Amino acid sequence: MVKLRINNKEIIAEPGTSVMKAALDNGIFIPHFCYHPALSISGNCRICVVSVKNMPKPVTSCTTAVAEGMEVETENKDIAAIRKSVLEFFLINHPIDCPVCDQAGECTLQDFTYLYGSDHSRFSEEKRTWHTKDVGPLVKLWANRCVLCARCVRFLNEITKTGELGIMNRGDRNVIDTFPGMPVDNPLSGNIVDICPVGALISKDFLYQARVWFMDFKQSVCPMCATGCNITAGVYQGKIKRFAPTKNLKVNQYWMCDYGRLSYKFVHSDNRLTAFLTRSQAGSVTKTTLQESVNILKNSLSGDTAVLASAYMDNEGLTALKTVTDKYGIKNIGCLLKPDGKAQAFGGGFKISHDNNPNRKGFENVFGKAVLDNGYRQVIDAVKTGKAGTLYVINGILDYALPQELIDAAGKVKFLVVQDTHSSALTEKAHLVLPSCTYAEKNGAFTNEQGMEQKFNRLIDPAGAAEPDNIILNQL
Amino acid sequence: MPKTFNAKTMEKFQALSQRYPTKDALLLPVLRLAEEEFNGIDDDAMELVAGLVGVPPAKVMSVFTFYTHYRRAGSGKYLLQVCSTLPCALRGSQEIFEHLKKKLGIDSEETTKDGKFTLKKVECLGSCGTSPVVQINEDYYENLTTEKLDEILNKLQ
Amino acid sequence: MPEKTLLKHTDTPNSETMDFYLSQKGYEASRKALTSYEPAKLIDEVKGSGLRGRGGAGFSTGMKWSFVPKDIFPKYLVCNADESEPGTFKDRALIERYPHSVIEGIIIACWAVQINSAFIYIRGEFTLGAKKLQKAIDEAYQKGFLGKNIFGSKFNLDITVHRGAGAYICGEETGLLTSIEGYRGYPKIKPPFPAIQGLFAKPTVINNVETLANLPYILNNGAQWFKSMGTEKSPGPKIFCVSGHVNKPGLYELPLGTPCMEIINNYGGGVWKNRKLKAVIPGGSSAPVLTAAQAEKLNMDYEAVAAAGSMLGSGGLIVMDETVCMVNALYNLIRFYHHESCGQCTPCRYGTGWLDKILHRMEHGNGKQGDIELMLNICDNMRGKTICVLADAAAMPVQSFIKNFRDEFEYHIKEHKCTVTI
Amino acid sequence: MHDNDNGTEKKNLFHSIYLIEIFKGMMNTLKHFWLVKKFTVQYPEEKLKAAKGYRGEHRLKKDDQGRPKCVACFMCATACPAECIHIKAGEAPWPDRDKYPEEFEIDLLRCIYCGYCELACPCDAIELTETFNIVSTTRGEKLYNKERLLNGK
Repeated sequence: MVKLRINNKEIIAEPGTSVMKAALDNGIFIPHFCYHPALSISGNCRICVVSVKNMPKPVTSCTTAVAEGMEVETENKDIAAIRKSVLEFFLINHPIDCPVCDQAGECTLQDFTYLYGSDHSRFSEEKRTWHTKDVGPLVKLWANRCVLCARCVRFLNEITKTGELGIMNRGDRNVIDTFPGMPVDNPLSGNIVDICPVGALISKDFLYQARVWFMDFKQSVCPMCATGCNITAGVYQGKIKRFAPTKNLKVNQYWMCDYGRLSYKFVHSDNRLTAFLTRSQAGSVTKTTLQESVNILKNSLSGDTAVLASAYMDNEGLTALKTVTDKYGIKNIGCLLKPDGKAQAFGGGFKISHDNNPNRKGFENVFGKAVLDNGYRQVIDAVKTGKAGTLYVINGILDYALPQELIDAAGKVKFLVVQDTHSSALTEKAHLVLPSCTYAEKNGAFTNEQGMEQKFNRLIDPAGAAEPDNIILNQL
Repeated sequence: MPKTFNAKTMEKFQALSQRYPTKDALLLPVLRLAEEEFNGIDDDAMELVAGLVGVPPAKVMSVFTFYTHYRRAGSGKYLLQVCSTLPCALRGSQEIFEHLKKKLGIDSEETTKDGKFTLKKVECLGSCGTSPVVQINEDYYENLTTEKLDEILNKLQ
Repeated sequence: MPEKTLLKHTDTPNSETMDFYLSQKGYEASRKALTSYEPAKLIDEVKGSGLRGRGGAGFSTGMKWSFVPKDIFPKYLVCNADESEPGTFKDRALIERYPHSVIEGIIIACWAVQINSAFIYIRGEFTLGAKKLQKAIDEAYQKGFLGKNIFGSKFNLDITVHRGAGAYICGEETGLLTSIEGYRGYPKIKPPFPAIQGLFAKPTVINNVETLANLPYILNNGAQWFKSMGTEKSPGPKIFCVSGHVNKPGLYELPLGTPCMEIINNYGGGVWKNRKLKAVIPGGSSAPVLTAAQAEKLNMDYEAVAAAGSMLGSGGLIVMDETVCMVNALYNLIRFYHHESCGQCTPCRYGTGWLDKILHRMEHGNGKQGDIELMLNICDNMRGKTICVLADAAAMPVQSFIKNFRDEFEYHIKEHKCTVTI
Repeated sequence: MHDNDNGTEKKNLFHSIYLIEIFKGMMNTLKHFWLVKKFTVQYPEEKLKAAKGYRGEHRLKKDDQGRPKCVACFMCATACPAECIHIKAGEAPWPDRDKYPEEFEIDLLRCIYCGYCELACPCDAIELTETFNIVSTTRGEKLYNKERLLNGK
């Protein structure tokens, strides 16, 4: 281990780490564009200069390795002057169109210019202009705003290894572009929007949806697979506008997949269940209340009830369910799972899990492996053979049509209770429908495939009268 | 239209791949092969090169556009590259360039209508002692005067 | 004219052939090296000769070799034949007219550092040079001077000619390495230096063509002979490239320390058209310009040129007569650097473009008050702030042109026209 | 008015009937009746012109092609202390522009006419006109939409 001082703070770092990393890891910020902890060092932006004692001139902190006894200063007059000059160079060809740029408010170029830059321009020539175009299904490129840090190029070369973007031409004609007919279309393409330090790469999905300073940012966990990526949700006027990954080196590093990124749309979809409903034998549907529904449910639960719970339920819901099944002596319990997908691994260790359920591990922890593996079959058999009088399905799986087998079987029970977030073929048949909250509308926790329990926060108000699973179950 | 190399070029490609320890390093030499075979490189040629070298096409394009000496597709039969950097400029390369512009009726980076000549103003060709110099396709023509140039152009068919 | 060494045969017909080279004690030096020199001893011999790199930086060649780790394999040698500094054209003559001397130099250098694979990076425009080199290499393979078990020793060596494709930055040694590796010719961050981690992340020696061509002569004639030429600190023969407004531009092999005016007047045939000398760029386009008065007193060796405020670089003299507009000349040079900046680092990418635009405006009569200060400030902001020295190379001419010919720039701005009329 | 040292006033008859003061007062009245220019405005028959810089009803400006100058940057909404500006941005239907306001709404009942929106605008697109007589018979009419702001009705 190497001991050094940065801004008079003693820091211990591993040999070979850059001064930049050592500083950032210890809460000292050094301005940077091209440096990204998960990507290779490029050293091209030249703004991360720091003064090192006994070195003739300021050095770039991302390319300088720590050394024993090094004394580093990250802010002084000389450095501020260099940063000012570098920013001036960046801005001579930059359109400075912050008013229409989605990055405004979270743009490092804007921030650094505010900190170090000049309030006027000495550049009186004509600016170089470039294309604005779609470069992929999720991403739009404003090449004029680009600072050529090449983070996107390195990301696509090193993490996804697809290399759809390249820097074309030479010198100040340099421009980011795709090969004709080969857009940036890979499962992680949205990440290049997050790592772009300026407004050059913009999410088409979020385009002009909200200015970032109006948004509330809350932490959550992506429910679309068992990886359990940590996410930051941007909420504006009660609607989720975007998801972005939160750094968690143990789970998702700095990334998330595009499918997860767009998954907030399921929360806002039109077919959300917003009211407690009862269906009479004749088929007429009446709105009811939580209390009323709980009373009905209490009366119908008994030892020969079958329960199907999904692995989209959070740990709180599952624990509450366990209490309920124990109380009523329910033996027929099964797990409703979204079928597995394809596991995908990327550079740097990021994985998209084959398991499309966020809480399979959590289900196993509460109900045991036997229920997880065989419960579903048992329940279906019990329903088909008429052994179960009541079937209580707690679903909540997003972006999934329930298996036909279950829908057919469900028609055979005397009393069908469905607790779900979205309406489905099953809720059409149910005698009692309980609207439940999605992960975005409640506090809870999922246990991911590594066995880590990860908490997520309520992002928005529940849709209509929807209630969290555990709130409903606790009253039974 | 996807392009392919002919057998002879493929042989050259195989020989080249013995020479370099990584596949990436083949990129520049293989672009030269493509330039030779197709007399200029276009998007299809780049895709072919990308496939052979095993890199994404965007990378090939990125490298190809970095280097200015590769022949772009659509160049004329004769590519006239007029050096315009200081040592040549001191000895009259501007005059040579203006003469060519007038004679061929085209500006830099343009091709005559008959597709015979492409004119290109380029930076230092490394022949400052024998300036002004024009590179026509692969050959250097040095110590040029407008009269000499006319003679040379007349010989080019 | 003094006795020539490197350029002795470049004007002889068929000098590029193997037969001719063999008739001039060809490949005897390399045979001697491989059969009777231990690698370490060879490095000492070259160190002792005081040979300094001829590419521009002037670093001791023997020292450079000794930095290479001995126990890491493979190692590479790269011969830098990407001669693209405006005003320099010496390597082209060696490659086209006497390629075997370069190949023999490579064999000697590879033996000294125990390298089995060498690349010659030749600039893309030198098609003829590349062909001649390839032919010479093929001949050397046939004779058994290259390939397996050279001269009956157990030493193997392969040389590959790698053609560039028109990028000045690939003359910068790390830019050259990335170019061979098949990328855009972006210079690499140093450290690690190429001697430790260079081509394909292996230890790499990079030498200029002229440096390598000196090696056979050093081995044949001995270090003492080599030291007898030139100055104490910069021994050996040096090729000067004279271009611009002289009657006889060309290559002149002269000892280091020859007075500048002697080169221009005696060898270059004097300033052409009986005009007066105005300015000289002594070491290729990126060297600071000197006035005629400064040139009068100048001796052409590394130290003296540095003392005069410029640098000898690769030894390319660009001579300018009294009719040259210095604004135009600087605009021409900056256009070159703008065109050739690789665009990796911010200050160079935008700085060269900005300077180009200002000078373009000034040259076309639209200069503004404050432009000179602005340009000097941009140069300050560019220098020393980038990965490689191209930003410095672009800034130095601007600073020196303005320093030495400020009145012409001011006249351009004030009167919107040129001081000189032809 | 202290006439003597002990603070009491001594008045004679002539003073106490105030003839001169009444006359002086009448003269002043008569002067204003005939001689001094009248400044009472017969509103609403006559229209009053507000002082320059008066901050009245809002308007969105148009560019030379008749398109809203507004680029939907939300600077006005950000600056607004009353939070009365509601914008929905969208991709501009014109090739030379990136962003434009699909909806632009100002709640005049919330507005405090501070003029911050005008100051904040980087495109000089919003303006507080000198129109002050903003009347409506319903609350809804005070919600000015994009059309109303652009065209004045």
